Amino acid sequence: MSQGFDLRRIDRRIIFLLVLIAVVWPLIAPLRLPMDVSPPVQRLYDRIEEIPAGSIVMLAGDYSPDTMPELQPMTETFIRHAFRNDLRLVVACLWPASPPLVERALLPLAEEFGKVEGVDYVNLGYMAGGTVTLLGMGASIPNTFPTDYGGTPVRDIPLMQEVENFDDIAFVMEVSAGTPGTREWVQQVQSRYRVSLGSGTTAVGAPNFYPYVQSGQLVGLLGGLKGAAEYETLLEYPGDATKGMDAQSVVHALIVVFIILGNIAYFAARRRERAEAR
Amino acid sequence: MGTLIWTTIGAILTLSVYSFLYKDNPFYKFAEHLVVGISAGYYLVIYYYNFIDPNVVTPVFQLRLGDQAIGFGSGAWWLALIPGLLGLLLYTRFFPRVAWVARWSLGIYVGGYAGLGISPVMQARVIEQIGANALPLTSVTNVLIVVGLLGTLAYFFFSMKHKGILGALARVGIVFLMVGFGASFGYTVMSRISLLIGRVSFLLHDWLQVV
Amino acid sequence: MRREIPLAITFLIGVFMLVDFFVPHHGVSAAAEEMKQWGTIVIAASILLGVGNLIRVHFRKIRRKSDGWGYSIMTLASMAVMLYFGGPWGTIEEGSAFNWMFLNMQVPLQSTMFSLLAFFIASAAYRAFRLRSAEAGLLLIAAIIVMLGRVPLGQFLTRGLPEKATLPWLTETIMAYPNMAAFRGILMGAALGVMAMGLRIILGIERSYLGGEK
Amino acid sequence: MERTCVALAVAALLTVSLAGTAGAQEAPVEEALLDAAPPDSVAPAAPGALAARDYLDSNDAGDKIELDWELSPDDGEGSCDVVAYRLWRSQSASSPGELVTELSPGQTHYVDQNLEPGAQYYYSITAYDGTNESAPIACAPVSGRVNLFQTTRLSILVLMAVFFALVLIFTKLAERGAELFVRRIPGLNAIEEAVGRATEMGRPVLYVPGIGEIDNIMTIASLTILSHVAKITARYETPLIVPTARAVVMSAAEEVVKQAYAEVGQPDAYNPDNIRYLSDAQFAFAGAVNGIMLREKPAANLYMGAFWAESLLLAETGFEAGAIQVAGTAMVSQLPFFVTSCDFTLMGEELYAASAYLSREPKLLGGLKGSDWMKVVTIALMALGAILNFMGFESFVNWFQTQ
Repeated sequence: MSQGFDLRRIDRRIIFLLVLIAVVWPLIAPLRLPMDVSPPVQRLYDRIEEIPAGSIVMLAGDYSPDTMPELQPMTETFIRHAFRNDLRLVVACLWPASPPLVERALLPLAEEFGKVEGVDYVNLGYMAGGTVTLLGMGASIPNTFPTDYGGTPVRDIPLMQEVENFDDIAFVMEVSAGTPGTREWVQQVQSRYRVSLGSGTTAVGAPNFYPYVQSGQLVGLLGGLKGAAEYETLLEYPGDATKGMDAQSVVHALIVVFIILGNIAYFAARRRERAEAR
Repeated sequence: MGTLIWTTIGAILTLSVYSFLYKDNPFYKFAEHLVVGISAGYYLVIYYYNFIDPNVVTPVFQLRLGDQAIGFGSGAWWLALIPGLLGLLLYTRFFPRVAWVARWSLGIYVGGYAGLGISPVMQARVIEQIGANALPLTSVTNVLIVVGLLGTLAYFFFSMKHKGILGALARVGIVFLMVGFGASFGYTVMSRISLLIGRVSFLLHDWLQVV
Repeated sequence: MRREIPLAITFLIGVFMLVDFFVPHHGVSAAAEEMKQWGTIVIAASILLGVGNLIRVHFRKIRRKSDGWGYSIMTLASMAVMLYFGGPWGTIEEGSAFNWMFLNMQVPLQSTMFSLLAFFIASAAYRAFRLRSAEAGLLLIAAIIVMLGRVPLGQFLTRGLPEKATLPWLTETIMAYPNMAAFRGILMGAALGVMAMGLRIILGIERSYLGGEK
Repeated sequence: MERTCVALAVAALLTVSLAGTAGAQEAPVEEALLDAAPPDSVAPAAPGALAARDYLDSNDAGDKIELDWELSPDDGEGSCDVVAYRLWRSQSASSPGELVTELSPGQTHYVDQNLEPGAQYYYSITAYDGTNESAPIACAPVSGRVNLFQTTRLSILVLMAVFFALVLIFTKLAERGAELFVRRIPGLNAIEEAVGRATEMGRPVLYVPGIGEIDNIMTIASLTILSHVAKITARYETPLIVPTARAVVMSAAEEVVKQAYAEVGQPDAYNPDNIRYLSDAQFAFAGAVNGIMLREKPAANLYMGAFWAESLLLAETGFEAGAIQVAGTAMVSQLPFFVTSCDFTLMGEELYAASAYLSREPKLLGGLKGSDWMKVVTIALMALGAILNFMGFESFVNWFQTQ
């Protein structure tokens, strides 16, 4: 009993070390663990792939810093997707906190893909009014957002010359943390103007919106960090979401292994004790 | 630059706390005593500015200036004095002869919240549960819920010996409790890992800027 | 007398708050609101008791030079600094020194201590989940299923299987039924405990919190 | 057709919503009109009859009024230029008073809130096309009725009465000396063993009353248990360390422990330095308690009361320090962690039962018996509800749907 290595008395610092490695490693070098893509994410991706290059798509960022960990990866991946497929991008936000968050993802990516502000993309910033603003965009986007985030009159922006209302938008990606958000976009915009609409929401919020996916009002839905990770997988660009999910997968697996080891040790020891008892 | 300094401080403190995982050590002791001191000062100040000043000091003094401003948007100015006095009463415990007065404020506080707590608890955890669990045993899931609930409640029977039917039910209850505990243990792992990921990316991204 | 007055107060306030829940009349709810506010004030005022205790304990440690007294100086010093920055001559606005110290020292310290749980939850699992008995087995199996079912890996492991055999499905089922049933039971029992205790407090039967008999 | 109608309406509505905002936005407003609806000078037809009544007759504070009206003929059809309904409220019949709100086309219902209870109000409504407003449609003056009882909560009151009755009856019986059995609660005996062990080892006992405020019933229960534990440690002259996260709990704990030591005739053994306030900050507190565990090496750690995420931080460190650990909480989310890392755990109601059990006061035991019977009542009601539901009488269960 006393002699020999006893797994039950394994120094828990070894466990701590393994956990640390399991978390740090994927963050530094993405593992790209196999990930099954759920249908709503696949459909979203396929729909965007169908859009002919040069078309104009819209990103509606409706979230605030507290939900960034979950939603920012979606914003980044969508912008990357749009730029990769040479789609032109219009950003419009119903949440005051969103424009800077979107900007944070937009500018580096624009640089990476050599996109020109005002020609390939424009950030219209934030407009108050929620539903009223959405209806306004249905009539005239330039009138609803008179100036862009930088203060430039929208009528003077080249890209916006081609955008009057939703008829000119091939696809809308709504990244939403609450209200006004996905529900308003479906009820006010999708149902009225038959816009092709996709959405990314927090894991908590997602269940409320799957019905819209069933009914086809949403072409697809990204639910929480997992949805974002699946989207990144499809884009073959492992970002923060993938890294996060990788780390989660590894640690969860690691803990399961710990549990199994612990039990092997436990039974081995019990057998030994029985043997000694005899 | 300023941010770099603060980030570095934050990083050093973060590492000092993690050093605890190896063993108790001066860095951890430092971090521990630091945070205790800071939070003590923090709460002292915040409690004053957020509660005492706006709700007691300001109203009372405003009145003295002849302003009609009053307590918490209701009642008369002296209403603002009452909580102030109640707060002061707590300190009578340092004067043995009147120490017992300190119980008045405690009485008000505890009694008030005891009364306040009862009805919502009755509503959310008993009444609405009756509605939610009045399930005909027509589906597997309903059976699971009803049996599980009965068993757990049986386990919490105190005034009878756990024998016979009650004993059997109580054992079922334990089974459900164990499954429940195991499940929510596993369910919590994810959020705890996220916390660690958050700190690690603070170290790697914000501080070292390697990823 | 010394005991009766506080108990009488407790009773009156308790009953009033109990009634408030059933009476939509604004007069009642306004009064109740006011009293709730009083509660928060009492608590806020009490913080000085706590800090006083903290100072006393550490001061004695320092005076007696009992081991670790150096750290006690740390505690008192950092508290003094916070009080200095936050005092009447200081400010607690965004960007103030007070705010900076909170954001860059207390917040990281606290969230790091919180994140220690990632390690402890692993070591606890390793140690505690042993097949000692049938019950322990259930604990263990439920935990493993849910742990795997929550991550892409789990989804991957059971790909291709009929939906009702996949880990994600099992996870949701366990969370939605046995888990929920058990917790409803605990909550319901606990609720009765709370209400009985609450009643005893209001009636003055339960008075331990007032410092036992006297 | 429907499309353009909305477009017109919206363009005009923009003139409403943007008018009066920064000068920079005035130009686009003009354009909006050019692009969309040329402003006509004809007011839309007025909406149909407006009806106002006290809201939800019996359960509000009399500060809400419910309004219904019929659509204007020009809403969505006719000249199709209604962009908003404007609802006006006044204290006198003569003036239209103040604009309450603008409602988008198609709506026919609104609940006006935060009114002065019992006061009389005159409402009128108009249709608006962005420039012209129809003639107002008024309705009879109305006032919210102040209510004294929330009928949707009747079921709560009834069951509460039943429960209190049960508790009081059994308490009385107990006082009359009726013998009440209470099953033994394993965790409780464990407490005594733990303290005993600490004494043998000549090491202190650590008692953490949770981080709940004293208004949390779990904390009160914990203080009751504390007074019991303190009596044991006083007899054994074992040091008892009580770290707290709330100042009021700290001072209450001081009273409790001091009293307990006095009761067993050991007033001098009481050491005020062992009842400590550490920090209101959750993890600062947890960190400091961990420090105590590792440096003052208590042989028994008792966690009783309301715990949140810090539960596992404490219990794992305590285990590593080799202490016997007994926990007790009704905090469902933390039970799994205590159960897995402590030697014994008082689960949920057991925590409250413990205080009664320890005191052995018949009064308190009566409460336990009452709770048990309440369980029977609830189970019976659920069964009954299930049966009635099955037979199609939902009204019984609906009675338990409260607000």
